Amino acid sequence: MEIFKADVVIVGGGGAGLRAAIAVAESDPALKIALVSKVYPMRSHTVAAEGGAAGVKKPSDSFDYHFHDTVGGGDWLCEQDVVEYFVEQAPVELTQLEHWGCPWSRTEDGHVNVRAFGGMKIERTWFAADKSGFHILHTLFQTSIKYPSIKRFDEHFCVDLLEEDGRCQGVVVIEMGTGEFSMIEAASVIIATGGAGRVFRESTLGGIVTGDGMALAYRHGVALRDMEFVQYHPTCMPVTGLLFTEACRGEGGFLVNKDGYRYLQDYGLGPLPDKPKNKYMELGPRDRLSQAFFFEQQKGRTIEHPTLGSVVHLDLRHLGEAHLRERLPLIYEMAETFMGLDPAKDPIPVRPGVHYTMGGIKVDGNCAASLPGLYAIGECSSVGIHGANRLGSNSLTELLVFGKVAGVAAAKNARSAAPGNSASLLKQAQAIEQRVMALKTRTGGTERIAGIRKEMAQTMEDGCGIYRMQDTMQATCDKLAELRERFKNISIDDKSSVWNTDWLTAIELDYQLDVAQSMAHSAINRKESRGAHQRLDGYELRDDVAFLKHSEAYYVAGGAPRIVLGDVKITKSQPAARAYGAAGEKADQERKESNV
Amino acid sequence: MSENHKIIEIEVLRYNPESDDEPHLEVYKVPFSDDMSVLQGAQYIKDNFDGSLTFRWSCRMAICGSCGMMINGIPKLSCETFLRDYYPSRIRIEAMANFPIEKDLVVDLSGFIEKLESIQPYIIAKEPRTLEQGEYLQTPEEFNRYIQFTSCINCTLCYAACPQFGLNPDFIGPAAIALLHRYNMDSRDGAAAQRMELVASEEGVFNCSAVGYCSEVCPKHVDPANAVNINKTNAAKDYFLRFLSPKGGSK
Amino acid sequence: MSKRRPYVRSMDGWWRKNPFYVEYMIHECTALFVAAYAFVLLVGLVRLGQGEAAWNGWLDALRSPVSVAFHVVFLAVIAYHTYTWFVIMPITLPPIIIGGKTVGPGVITGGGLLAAVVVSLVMLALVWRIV
Amino acid sequence: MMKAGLKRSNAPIFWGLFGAGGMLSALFGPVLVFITGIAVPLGLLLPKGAMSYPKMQAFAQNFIGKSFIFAVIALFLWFAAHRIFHSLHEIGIHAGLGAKLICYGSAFASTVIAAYVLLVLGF
Repeated sequence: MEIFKADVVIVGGGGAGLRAAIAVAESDPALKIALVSKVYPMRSHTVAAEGGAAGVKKPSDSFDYHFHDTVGGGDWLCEQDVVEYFVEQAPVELTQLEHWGCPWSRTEDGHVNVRAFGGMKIERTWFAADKSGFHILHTLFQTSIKYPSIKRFDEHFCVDLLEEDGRCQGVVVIEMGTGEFSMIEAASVIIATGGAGRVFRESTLGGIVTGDGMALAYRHGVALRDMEFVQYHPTCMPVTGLLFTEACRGEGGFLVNKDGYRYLQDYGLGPLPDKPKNKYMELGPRDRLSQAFFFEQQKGRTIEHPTLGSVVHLDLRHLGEAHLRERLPLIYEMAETFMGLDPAKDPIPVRPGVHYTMGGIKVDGNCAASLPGLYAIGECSSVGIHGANRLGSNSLTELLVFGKVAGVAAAKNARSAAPGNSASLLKQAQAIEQRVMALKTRTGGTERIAGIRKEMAQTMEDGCGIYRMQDTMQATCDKLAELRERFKNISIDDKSSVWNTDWLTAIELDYQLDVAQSMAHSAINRKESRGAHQRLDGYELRDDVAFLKHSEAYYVAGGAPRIVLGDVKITKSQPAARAYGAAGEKADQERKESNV
Repeated sequence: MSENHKIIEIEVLRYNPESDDEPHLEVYKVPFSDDMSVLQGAQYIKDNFDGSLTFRWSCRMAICGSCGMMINGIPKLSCETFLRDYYPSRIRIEAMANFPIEKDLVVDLSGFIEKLESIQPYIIAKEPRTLEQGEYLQTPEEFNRYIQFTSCINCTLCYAACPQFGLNPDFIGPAAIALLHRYNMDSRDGAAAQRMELVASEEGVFNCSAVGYCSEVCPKHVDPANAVNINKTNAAKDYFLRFLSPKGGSK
Repeated sequence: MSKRRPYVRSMDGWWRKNPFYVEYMIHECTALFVAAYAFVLLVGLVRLGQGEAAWNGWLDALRSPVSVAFHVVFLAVIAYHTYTWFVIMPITLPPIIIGGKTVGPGVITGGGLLAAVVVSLVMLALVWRIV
Repeated sequence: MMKAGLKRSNAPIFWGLFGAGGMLSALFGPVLVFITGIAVPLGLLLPKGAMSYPKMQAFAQNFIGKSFIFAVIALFLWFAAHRIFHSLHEIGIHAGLGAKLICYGSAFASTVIAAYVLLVLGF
């Protein structure tokens, strides 16, 4: 087995991982960094983010506004001290990215431009047309090439963490091109593997979004926090789930039902303003919009399409072709290529699809997990800024702000840590290799990977969708337990070493089943409705007395996870009614008056 | 997906380095619906017929750049190419041309990545600025000068379209040069002269004979051929001007 | 030991595999005809240098049916070269910005072809006037 | 990081001649072929004697005429030599130095001959 000695190893080469790698390299050029990614870093799913990144920019905006939008948007399940740090660092990090070459869209006078986004009081979303994630990722990847201390392990797949003396000391990876194992020793391990939305059926996510890092930490006793909060993005392409960015609405798009009626005004997001108004109608938060779709469908007011199923229309026609081509070029192309329609002439059929996992590996404000030496950042982590519902354009900023925080913290830890015992770590790594190889070499299995994956995705959709009920969630928990059992009988067609994606897909499925269980069990345990977790079985209201708490799922080998409730850090925003539209404005007013 | 499936024949160039001496074709009969991409066709084969079929993919929306392949001999992203456009004929998919095949549809991209790294694809500031000073200003003209060349998704279809790269694998090639040009044209950057050494080298732009197919197949309309040819002019100027002025051109 | 064994495909006959390449090779081949025509002119120049009789001999040779037939072929092929040269030109030129707008590829190709037509007419007019 | 040991290509010389010749032949090629190879020999369109010895001698002795003749012959050939050399490489004939010598050598020889004759013809 090859051994590579690093100071910091980062698992995941998306936006968060790259930002962390650069932070380590800048904070101490003498530290050796190993950046492990199962795809070439610029393929990471950050690439698909469209709308933009939030950071206070306009003089009329303030950190306080961004703070309140975020905490209220998260239905008060945010770590408020962390959010305070986040909103202050956001503009710094976004400017840093500008210095590194990110082609942010600009105003005529040459400054960076900002656009409106759902749930935000003032326009503060920095954007690069509708390819913001793409540009952020490529800028970070290309900038990372500048630092000789970053050694990339591209197309390497992480199979386990090394833990000894009560601290995390490295990882074991497979080189996908050869099927060979390597051990990477490091005093600090940062997990930045992204979300887990692929455990659902219809999602906006790429095939790589399988929750690998979450499962790795989880199996080492680290809690997965707030996993029941899974965001449905309201405007996705039916069947494929591909994303039509929230910027479509930020730019002024409408959502209409089969009668051409802007139905959001019936769901506490009205009344209909004369012109687009922040936090009104289509500029409401994602959870509310997806929930409104659900009820429209119940009322029979969605459009029933023969092949696409139930949809509503995203209408961009009034924005005109020129504006659409400039601000939403990717959306324009996607509508043309994938759906064969012209958004300047036809409304786009859309429906909600799984988009984001608010929860993740529980970490503190320094991105440190409960296992010393282990850090987590980005979508795989739960640092506490999203709460029960993430506001659009907070996640891209998150990976920059906390990528840097984790990089600096991991560097500091690596400098002070005692050297590990290489010989015993190697022994551990060899045991891991044997275990993982056994999955490939075993014979006689009858369960197809695709079969189990499909059943998992379907049961998650059934039990943990936009609205949830006790009996369907229970059925999902039971089904997942069954699938866990059936996974032991998996069959792998490909026995070869070079580029064995059949084997890697099976390992991913194993990760996914763990993560799915943490989601379903956290969900069934939360007997209230909050943010993206909405119930229709007697728990329709938020219950701050019992559930102004984080859910923490702990791994139990061979069984269902153990769910524990943890405290929420509240600094300056006490829970209040979460209101948008005119009701929201009124609530804001009242809050101001009571503060005076 | 609707239930009344049509069946399309997908012919796949298979190669397993551990058992095959050379690649061979295999045909699969795949039920499909009109919304299915070629990528989904390949996924269907992997899920249902042969789990060992190997290909790269991720985002499914033509932005991650993973899923390029030759589709009936033309370099395309398989996620945005649809089976319905080939039916009822048989469709053939092969690994991207001009690259060594690792396994089935997966090619060796390490050479491309090295090239990407070699062009110094980052801002080397003309006038360094601190974060406190805020952002650099860029007028719409300055912005428009480079923005097109930022759209490259590194899918390498342009390399699969470039016979000069096929004939000389050392050629820096279209995407890397387009990215180099992107940084040269950025008003924040001041390192065009440093990058000229590579542009003007024997691995540089003069390998290009203006076939132009790279720009034809580019799914993001980057027009790499234009970037390469503009740099030929720049390199030629640099070549002759260095005799005139001690500062003109690089060493 | 790694079991990688990357397979490198042969480039033999690559230009036959795609209509785009076939066209490319055809327009590359126009160079043969340009060269041939330049040699005809070179011979003419040498003959001119050798005096009037030699020159008239060259003119006579040009009048042979074989020569005329060759030149008809040259004309067609070199005209095709002209066409392809200007079709490629948009990718070879730096962006031309007039009045804040980038000139489109169609305009560049069209402009080039128009220039060739104008040059041809001027040349004919000049020869006409010489007489 | 920039690669070490890069060797500067001397292609700009040949590429420059190629570009100039390509442009000249695209603009003037067809009409010249028509005049010298079709119209004059067949007596079409153009009056008789358009290329009579005295006229051509005068043309070749005139500085502009001389330059034009030289440019056409030399640049057409450098253009063609460059393309043909590349095409040989493309179809898999990597004769290397040999092919280079034949292609560029004949262009060079022709250039010298043309220059010599034009000088001998006097001013």
